[in-house]
This record gives sequence, C-alpha cells and structure tokens, in this order.
Amino acid sequence: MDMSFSPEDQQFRAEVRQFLVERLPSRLSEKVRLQQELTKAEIEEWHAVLNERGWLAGNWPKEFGGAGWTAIQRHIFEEESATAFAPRVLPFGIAMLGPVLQKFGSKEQQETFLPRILNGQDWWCQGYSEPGAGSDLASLKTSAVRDGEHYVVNGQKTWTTLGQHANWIFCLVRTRTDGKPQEGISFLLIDMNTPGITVRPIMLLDGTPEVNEVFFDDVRVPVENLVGTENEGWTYAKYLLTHERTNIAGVGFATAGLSSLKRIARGQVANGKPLIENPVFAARIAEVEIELMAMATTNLRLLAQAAAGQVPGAESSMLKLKGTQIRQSINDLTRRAVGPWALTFPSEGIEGANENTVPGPDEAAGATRAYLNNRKLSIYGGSSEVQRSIIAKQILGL
Amino acid sequence: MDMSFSPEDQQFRAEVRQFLVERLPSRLSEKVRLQQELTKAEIEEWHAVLNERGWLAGNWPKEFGGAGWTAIQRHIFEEESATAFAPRVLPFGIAMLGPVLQKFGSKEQQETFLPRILNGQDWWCQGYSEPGAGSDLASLKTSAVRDGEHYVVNGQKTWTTLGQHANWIFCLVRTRTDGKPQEGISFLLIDMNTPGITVRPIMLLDGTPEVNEVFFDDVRVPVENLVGTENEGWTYAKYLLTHERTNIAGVGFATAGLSSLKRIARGQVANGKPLIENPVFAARIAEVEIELMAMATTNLRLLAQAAAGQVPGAESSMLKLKGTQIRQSINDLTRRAVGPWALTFPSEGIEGANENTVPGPDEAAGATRAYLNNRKLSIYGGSSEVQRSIIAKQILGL
Amino acid sequence: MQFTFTEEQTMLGDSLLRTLARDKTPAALMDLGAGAALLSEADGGFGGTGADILMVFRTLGRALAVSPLLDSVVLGAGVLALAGEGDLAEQASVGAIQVAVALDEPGQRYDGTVGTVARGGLLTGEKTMVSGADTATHLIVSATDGVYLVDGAAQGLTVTSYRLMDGGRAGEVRLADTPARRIGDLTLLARPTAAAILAVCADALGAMEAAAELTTDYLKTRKQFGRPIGSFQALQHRMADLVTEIEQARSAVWNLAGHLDDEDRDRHVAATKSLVGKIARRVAEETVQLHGGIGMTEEYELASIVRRLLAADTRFGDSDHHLERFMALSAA
Amino acid sequence: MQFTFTEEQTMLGDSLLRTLARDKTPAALMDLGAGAALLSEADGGFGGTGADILMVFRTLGRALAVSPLLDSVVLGAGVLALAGEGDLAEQASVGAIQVAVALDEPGQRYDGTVGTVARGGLLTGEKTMVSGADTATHLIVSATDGVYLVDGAAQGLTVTSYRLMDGGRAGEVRLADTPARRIGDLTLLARPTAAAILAVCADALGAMEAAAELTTDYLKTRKQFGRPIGSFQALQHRMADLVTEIEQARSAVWNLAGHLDDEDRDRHVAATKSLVGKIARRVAEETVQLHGGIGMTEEYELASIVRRLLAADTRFGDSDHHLERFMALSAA
Repeated sequence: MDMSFSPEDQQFRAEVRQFLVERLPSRLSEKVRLQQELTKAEIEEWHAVLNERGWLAGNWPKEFGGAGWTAIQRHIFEEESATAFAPRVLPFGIAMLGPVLQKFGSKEQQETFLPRILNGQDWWCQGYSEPGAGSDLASLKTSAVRDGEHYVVNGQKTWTTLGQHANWIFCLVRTRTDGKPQEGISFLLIDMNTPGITVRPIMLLDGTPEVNEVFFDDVRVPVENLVGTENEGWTYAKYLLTHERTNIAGVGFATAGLSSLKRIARGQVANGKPLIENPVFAARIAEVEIELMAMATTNLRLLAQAAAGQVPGAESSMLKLKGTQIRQSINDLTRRAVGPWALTFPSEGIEGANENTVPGPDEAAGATRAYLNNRKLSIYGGSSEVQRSIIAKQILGL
Repeated sequence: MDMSFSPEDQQFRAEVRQFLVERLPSRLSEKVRLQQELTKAEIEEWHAVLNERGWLAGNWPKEFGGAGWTAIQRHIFEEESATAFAPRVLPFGIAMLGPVLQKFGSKEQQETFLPRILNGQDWWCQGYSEPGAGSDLASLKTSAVRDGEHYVVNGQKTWTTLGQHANWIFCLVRTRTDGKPQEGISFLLIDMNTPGITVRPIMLLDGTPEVNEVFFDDVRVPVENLVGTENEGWTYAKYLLTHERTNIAGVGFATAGLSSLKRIARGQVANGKPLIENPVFAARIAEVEIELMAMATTNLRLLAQAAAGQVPGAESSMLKLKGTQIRQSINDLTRRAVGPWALTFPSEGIEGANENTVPGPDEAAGATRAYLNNRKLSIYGGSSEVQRSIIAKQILGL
Repeated sequence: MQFTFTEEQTMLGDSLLRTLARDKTPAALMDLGAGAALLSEADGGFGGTGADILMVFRTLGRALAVSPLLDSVVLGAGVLALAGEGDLAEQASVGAIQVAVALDEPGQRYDGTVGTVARGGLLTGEKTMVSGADTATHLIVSATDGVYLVDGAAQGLTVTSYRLMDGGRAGEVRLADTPARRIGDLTLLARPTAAAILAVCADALGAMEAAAELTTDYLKTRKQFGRPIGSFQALQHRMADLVTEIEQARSAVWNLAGHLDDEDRDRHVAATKSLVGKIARRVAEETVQLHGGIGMTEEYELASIVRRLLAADTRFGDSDHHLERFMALSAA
Repeated sequence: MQFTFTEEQTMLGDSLLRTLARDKTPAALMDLGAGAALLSEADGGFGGTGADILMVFRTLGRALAVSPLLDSVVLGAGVLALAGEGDLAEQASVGAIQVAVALDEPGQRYDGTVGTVARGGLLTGEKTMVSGADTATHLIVSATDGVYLVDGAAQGLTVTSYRLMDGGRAGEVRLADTPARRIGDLTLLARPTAAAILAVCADALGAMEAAAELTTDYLKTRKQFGRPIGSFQALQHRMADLVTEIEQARSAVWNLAGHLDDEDRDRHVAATKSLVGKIARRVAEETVQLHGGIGMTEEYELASIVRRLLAADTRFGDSDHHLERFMALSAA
C-alpha cells in the first residue's frame, strides 16, 4: 500500500504545472474560473497550444501523434489543467472518435482524419442520441441505405453537443432493420457540409445553445466513410463509450470548483463576517470536501487497477454517480454563495453578458449558469438512474 | 382561513392539561420522558386513571362508554398527553378492536367485550401479520375450519405487539381457500388461554421483547366469536386499519421528543459551551423543528377535512411518511446528543437497567433504545415503501 | 379551525387562472382586481390578508406570470398604506403608478444593513437588486433614519437595470442628493416584507405544483424500453417523495399566511422561507432529472419553472439565511 | 501508487477470517498474530502500519468479533511502545497483559479536557467510558501533566463497569491517590489515538460490507407479491446508492491508513471519522429498512451489525465532532 505518486509521475506533474504557468493565457483561465462560456476561437486556441506541445491527445498512442500517456499521467494532466482553470479538451475527436478509428478504422481513415483532429482542421461532433430514445440507445432509427457507392442517410439525431461548430459528425445509423435492436447498426463518418444536413441549436435552460438537433434528408455518404464492418457499429459504439468514461469522476473539475467556492465564500460578507466563517455554510463546504477526498481516492484506486491492466468494471458507475453528486453539490453551494446576485443570470438565451454590467461578485452570473448547465451531469453519458441499475445488476446481481 | 382552535377546543385543551397536571404521576411521566419501557402494571395504572375520567376511549361514541370526542379533540388530547409525557393509550382494544366491534360486532359481543376493554379486564393483541407475508397481508395462511360449534384454528401469527401480556387476540384467519386472496378471510376473537396457543417473544434489536410469535395448534374457537359474516373479514380488517391511522403523524410524540432533545442539548457541554449553542447541531435541530411545524399543519388540515366530514385519502400516506421521517430524525439527533454515553445501552435483551449504574445523562440509555425501537416506524403499519407506492398510484395515478 | 378560502377568494383565484391562460399582462391582472385583493378595505382594497396573498400568488406561480404585484403592490402599496399614504397605495394597487422598494445595499447580502443617509430632505446612497426599479414611477427607499419616498424622475437618481433569471428586471439605484420625502420609520417595512416573503413562497408553491403536474404527465406518457417510465418503481417512489415535500411546502405557506399578523410572525417567516427555499431547489432539481434531456431545454415549459424556483429561494434571503434567523429567534 | 496489501497482510487477513468463522476468542486471534501485526518490528511486532490496522480490523468487523485488540493493543501497546515500554507493549500485543486506556472524563463529551492530577506519584481523578477497564491488568491514564501507567490492582483504584451496545464493556474509573508511574507527556497519545480511530473505521467498513452482503442476499431470496423483492427497482436503486456510499467509506479508510504517519494525519483522521460515522449510520438504518420486520429482530444477524455501526460513530467522537475538527483544521 502506497498512496503516493511515483517519482516519475511527480516529475510529470511538475512539468504539466510549469507548462500551464507558461502557456495558459490568463484571458482564458479567467473565463473558465468565472464559469463563462468559451467561444469557438478560444477553444481552438487552447487546442493549438496543447498540440504544439504534443499534449492534445494524451490518450492516443505516439504512433498516431498522441502523447501516449499512462492512465495516471492522463489523470495528472486533467487534474492540473482543471485546477489551473485551463479550458477542457473537447472530447469528440480526441477521446471519442480517435480511439475508434485507431482500433477499427481503415488505414486511409486513420491517415486522413487523425492528423486533422490534432491540427484543428476538423471539429467533430457526435450523432448517437435520437429523439424519443433517451437511455435506450439501441432503439435508434436513423437509416442508411446502400445506393451504389453511397449510403443514403435519413433521420434525426439530437443532443449533439457543440454541433453548430462542427464540420464532421460520426453517426450511428441503422443499416438493417431485422434482428435485435443492437444488430444492424453501422458507424458512419459524415461531412456536415453534405447537402441535406440541417443543424438546429437547442437552447438549454442555462440560456446557451450547447446542443443541437441534426436532421438528415437523403444525405449521400461515400461508402469509404463506413468505419469497420457494416452492421457491427454497436461494438464500436460500446468501445467508444468505454473510452469516453475516462475522467468520469471529474475530480479535477470538482477540486477547481471547490477552490472557487471557497474563494467566493471568503469574499462574501454575511452578517458582518466572511461567509466562510459562518459555521453552517462552512459545514456544508466541509461535508462536500470530505466526500471529494474519498471519491478522489476511489478514482485513484480504479486508475491503479487500470495501470495494473485490469479493465474497469461497474465500479466506474459508482464513480460517475458519486462524482456527479459532488460536482452538483459544489455547483449548488457556489450559486448559493453568491447570494442575491445569483439572480442576475441573463435568461433569454443570449450568449455573453447582460446588456448592462450586473452587480455582485464577478462569479455570480457564471455560478448560476454552471449550476443549471451541470444538471446535465446526472442525465447524459448514462443517467444516474442508469448507473444505479448497472450497479444493482452487475455488482450486486439483483 | 382560520388557523386557531375554536374557543370550545381551547377550553377542552385547558381541561386536558389540568387533568394531566393533577392525575399524571411524575413516576410515570419521568419514565416516559427518559424513554424507558413501562411495565404492564404501569400501563394498566394509567388506563385506569383515564377510564375513571371517561377519557380512555376518546374515539368511541358515548353509548359504548367512550368520550365521543371529535377528531380535533382527540388530536388535542393526544398532543397534550404526549407533550406531558403521559403513557400512550394502548391501541389494540381501544383504537383497533373497539371500532370494529361497534360497527360489525353482534350485540352480545359488544356487551361482553367493550366494557372489559375499558375496565382493564381484557388486554387485547392483534393477530394480523404472518411469517413471510410482510406487506402482503392478504396472503395470510392461518386456517380456521368449521367443526360443529367451533372453528379449529391452525397456523402462526407474528409481530404481535405486547402479546405476552394479552389474554385475548383478534385474528384474521382463512376460512376459504379458493378465490382471490382477499376473499375467504374471517375475523375471529380468540381467548389466549385456549389450549393449543403458544406465545414466543421476539427480542428486538433494542433489547426488548416487544413483539411475539403466536402459534395456533388445533385451537378450538366457539363460533359466536366470529365477528360479522364468515369470509367478509377483509372488509373489517381494512376498516380497522383506517381507524388505526388516527394519529398516524405522531405530532405529539415528535413535539415531546423535540423538547427532550433540546433539554439534553442544553445540558450537554461540547467544547466548553452548551451543545444547543453549537451552530451545526443547532441547525440540525432547527431543520427538523421547521419540518415538524409544517407537518403539524398538514395534520391539522387533514383533521379539519375529517371534521368537515371528508374521508382522509392517500394524503394520510404522506403524513405517515413525513411524520416517520421527522420522528426518526429526532430519535437520531437525541441519540447523538447524549454523546459517548449513547454506548451504555444494555444490549443483551434484558428488561430494565444495566447491572451497574451507567454514566452520562439520565436520557442516554433510553435515547439509544428509542432510536433503535423507532426504526419500526418506517416498517410497520404500512412501510414507507408501501406509502410511497400508495402515493404514486392513488394521488399521482402512476 | 378552517383551512379554506372564502368564496370571494376562490372566485378570484379561478378567474385569475382562466385569464392568465390567455393573457398574462399586468393590465389583465389589475382588471380582475388582483392588486386590490392584496390591500385591505381600510386602504382602498378588498383583501390584504395572508389568505388573499396566498391565493393570488399561488395562482401567479402556477401560471408562471411575471407581474408587478409583488414589488409594486405587496411591498410598495403595503408600505405606503402603513405610512398613511392611502391614495398612493390605492393607485399602486390598481396599476396606476409603479412602485419599487429599494432596501438592499451592495456588499450586504441578505442582512439589510442600511448605509443610505438623508440630509436636509436629500438622499445619498446606493441600493442593489431593486426589483422593478427601471419602470418605477415611485421608489420607496430605506435610509438610516427611516423610510423615504422618491419620485421616479427625481434629480440625482440613476437606475442601471438588468434582466433577472425569473424573467423580471432589477436595477442598481444610485442616489446623489436626491429629493425625497420621509414617510415613516424603518418599522414600516416589517409587515410588507413579511407579506412579500409569503407572496414569494406562495408563488413558489404554485410553481412547484405546476412542475409536479408537468412531471407526472411526462412520466405517464413518455415511454422507454417499451413502457411508460412512470411505471418504473424507482421513479414512482421519487415522485412520491417529491409531492410529499411539496405538501410540506404547502403547509409551511399556510402557516405563514395564517400567522402573518400574529406576534410570532417572524418565526413563521423564517421557518417558511427556509423550508420553501430548500424544497423549491429540490423540486427544481428532481423534476429536471425525472424528465431527462428534455428537462434541460429552454423550449420546454419546465425551464422557466426551474429558474423561478431558484429565484424564489434567493429573493429576500435564502434557506440558510432564514434557517439562521430561525435559530436566533428560537434561542431568544 | 499501489492500493494493495502485501502478501503477508493478505495471508493474515485470510487466516483471520477463516479462524473467526469458528473461534472468536481473543486467544485464537492472538495465536494467529493479529496482535503482533499491529505493532512495528522495532516494538516487537511485525506490522503496525496503517495497512496492517486496516486489514486486521476490517476483518474483525466483517466477522463481528469482540476483541481486546483495539483497547489493549492499538491504544495500549501503541502508547507503551512510544513511551519506551517495549516489553509491556509486546506482552500486550500477545495478550499476556490487558491494557485499558483512560482518557475521557465525565461531562466532557468528546473534547478530551483532562482534569486528573498527579501529586507525588499519586493520581486523583475520574475517567468515564473506559473501554475494557474491568479486565485490565494495566491502565494508561492521562493527567494534566502527562501520561501515567497504573497497575490494575493499585490502591485507590475503583472500576464500576457496564455493558456497551457493541457487546464490549466499559467502566467508570475513579482514582484516589492511586500510585502511578509517569511514562511520558500527553503528545504520546496522538498517534495511538489516530491509529485507534483508523481501527474503528476499518472495523465499521467490515461491518458495513457484512451488512450489505446480508441485505443483498435477503433481497435476492425474500419473495413478496410473488417475486424476489430485489427485483423491485426502487429497492435496487437504494441498494446501489448504499454500496456507493460504502465505496466512499472504503476510500476514506484507505486515505487514513495511507496518511497515518504523514504530517496531514489530523486532517485525514477528521475527514475519515466524520464520513465513516455518517455512512455507518446510514447503512445501519437502510439495511434494517430494506429487510423490513426481520431486520428489527435480535435473533437476526443484522442486529449486532447495526449496533456495532452506531457504536463506531460514537467512539472517539461522532461525525459532527470530527466535521468541526475538519473545519477548524481547514481554516487553520
């Protein structure tokens, strides 16, 4: 039993920290700290900085231009980035599509698409969910019918995060309608500029158009854009979902959020004293901090297992469930910490600030926005209800 | 809208209060306050005091020797009794069997049994639950087979509260095995001294033998002890359960428990100050007090509806659910308030005190005992899970 | 003891609900007498009791109406009436004037410390989060020595306004030697503030009821894995817990309504606001969760309910602020 | 980074579990070396690290064994070893002597204020809730100026003992001019107390694991309305939440074990004891509830687990006490 990081990992952490000090523009970290939305250009700017250092794709093997980090190194990078308030790396190309192409893609697909993910030429989005399907992903209906050297795609995807910025989408489509719902699904790469594609932003309750509906109307996709074998897409989809689950606990985000919360609570004055000295509020902070200390160790225990070659099992469902609770608690306390100024949130779905300067602490508007936005944490990527069912069935055998 | 009690009800409350001051022996109220178990003789003593005043059966009409109180008067009596730490009136004869006999019993049964409930000659217990049936009451198996002028009863009842003190038991028995489970159930009155009856106390985790198993082995019960019509017992059973649900919220018990909790917290010293001045603990008390204030009003709203002639619906399930949560929270905080001395609870199931005087506040042993014993509140009389299902189905239509 | 509304109160509630279904303008509300129902007969209205406030605001909450009734009537007309300004109060209650009440100051959170000072009939100070400030014809302003009335067009008065999350607007109010008329001492504010807190809680109650109905309907109609998701026991039990909490909130609102003019008003204000704020947050979070993705979207009706519930917790002091007030009042 | 036990630790855990299934006597434990595993090699044992304590006590908790290992070895031998009393420590670790450690005094709850005084080698004072006092051959007693060793048969020593809810016994210890030998200052107590808190938390972890297994089995076998109650989704989800909480407790125990000899030990003691105490209460309550009636009965195995979990929250300061310690340490 040894709870400390190896000297190599400690050295790596120091490197990451140094890099962030040197290369992370405070213009960006300040926006992240205040939980403001980043523009497309700002996200791309940070991707480019990371790519220059060779650190954009920590999870990719070096042969594909990745950093080839261990699970523990990735964890260290994510933790340091989050606590430095660096923008997060977009998962769509790096964490989701990349591993699928590396494992199941053709050589041409790898050579065409992987470099363009790294150099920022392509912005990918995900076409998995469909209206009415919810947690029942396998029931998808978007069809792809073979017509010569093309598939003709018809249907609708939804919850496509940041799809409004994307020029490519990876989609699950149905290429066969008989058999079990999991069978007959294929994995297609689609150029968003193909005729017949319409993107409609969906405004979320935090007032941002973070997700989109994507409509396909007789969209012709070249057959070479099929990944792997026709009708085997469910396998690739599950592989992708497993990889997406890295950093499922969000320890770094929670740690950063907790430090922001404390900073706000030190600045706010309640009944003549800093809010952080109010015993009832301080107890609420302490309770969530104690939960976070334990959850971070669960995360490390699973990382250590992964490092030892074990595939993470249903334990990661516990991590998602508890990690979500902790992050949402921190969001809730942060919103409450900014006091009456939590009301200043602009609710009309307009990106950016209110037309006049709003009063209260700088963090106020972002606190409410983040609270509302992060209600999604317990819904997407397998809702908390789905995680509980997985735990009950796979761990407990109920 | 008028939240105050009528002048008549206020006058009644004053009378009850005066009566309790005059007639409730402090010997008894001190034991109740310290949450110690009462002996059979002490319970009978208090019943006799109430009966002398004509107040033992508040829910019975005057023609049967009851007080004929309104729902609001009964509430006032229960609240005043609880906050004065009076022993509670045993429900088995008064609240359960009495109303059934009054509505469905024969004249002979009424004349024989009702006076003996009031004068303490009979101690009744309830034979409803059976092993393995849990919340599924209708699946009962204890059989009663007609043999001339007798029923011959075979089977087993369980969770029979205070059955070790009883000389009579009212039982649900199966008199027909075909048809739906609810059909073919009859309601029998059985003398506990009949040959073939064995009572086995079940020790509870608080160390007291509060409940019992009752075994019936060819027990011969005269047919005149059948209540109402054969095979119609389910109707009477449901009627009984409705009546039992009076005081389902336990407002008086919660109020009394809260005052005990505050008294302990004023006496305990934590880090040099009275525990009640500790902001974190005081906040826990305040939160449950605020919940209780609201729940007490829900209770009054339903009482006012009952007074206006409406039959309480599934709302009483909300009252049981929330009332239980509040009482269990108070039990929990009380146990924590007595600090390290909560450990002194005698765990070997021996009635009465430890062989040596135990240290700490007088309330310590009783606090732990009551905490453990009241875990039953969310299990018996329709568990919290059953209440939630009732709410979901009957109120929400899910 | 009687937990029912008068026939007039019930009729007003019904007609409000019908009208709001097609017309949510302030004018429509005023035409129905919703403003006058919040003022006592002595002050030119026909209501003003706790029960009136409960009925009107619970209905507004259910209908998700944005109205000037809270700021201009319950608070504004409420203070004016107590100050003996019956004419102005009546005008506010029918919407002829718009009153904003400026109490809080920057950096003070919920504790209401006042730094604004009056010198020779001129006010100087800063007020924050003044709801309805930008459209006010009259402002009521707390100063160190009492309550003042300020004309909305007075010299030295600046209002910078911004949107709020519940759809209303508020403003930062700066007073620099602004002419003002003293209308009474600070104790004037107690009853109107308590009434406003009742109004916010009743509004939240209506919004919670709307959220619960919406969610129950969704659970009945939405199908997943081949059956309505409302048939899944885990969701049934959570919904049952949620309506049980709402029942608690309902009783808490009744408690405050019934004790609004009693001597233990402050204790009920603290208890009710604390409990309703806490339950409002939970209802907001759980109803979104029980909906899943659709509950996250702005176009679905739940979004505005959720923001209204969060705003209700925040306005006039959140659940923790009132929990501590309750503790202080209990210790006293 | 490595969250695994050594081969020796794993072997000891396995043989302990096997032995405890048939023989829960202290002698059996000592024969296996459970006591020696809690003492460092330098002090005559072969363990004594956080991981050793975790392994041994988690196993005791799972097996619901009542043993002198906590009081006599972790605390008693722990203090003796630090005081340079290696021989006595080793005797305690093999069960040759029984040590009780008397720290708390009447009326002091969990805060450890010491009023017992030494005058000319004679101790006078009162100690409360001294676990294992009635069978102790040696007592370690805190006094205002340091830690003292008292013979169990010393003059002026009175012990009045009573049962505890977890099956052990404790006593009130009165010292009236009782001969005693000073063995060091009060700082001696810090590490053994932290180790004892780790032991209590690891024991609770084992008991929680036992409770969860028992409950899961019950949910699988118990039928109601014609099917196993574990097939009801509401119960599945609650059980899932419960094991997720236990996973948190497990990590908290690892945290303390891993930092027992680090400079931030106190913060981990407070965090772990606070979290484990809270989760232990919840596991106790939920497992009873998920069982229904049978969970309320003494004859069912759960009863002693439940009381053990409640006792674990209470011993050495409950969840609130340690929450406030954590707050104080975080503010510092």
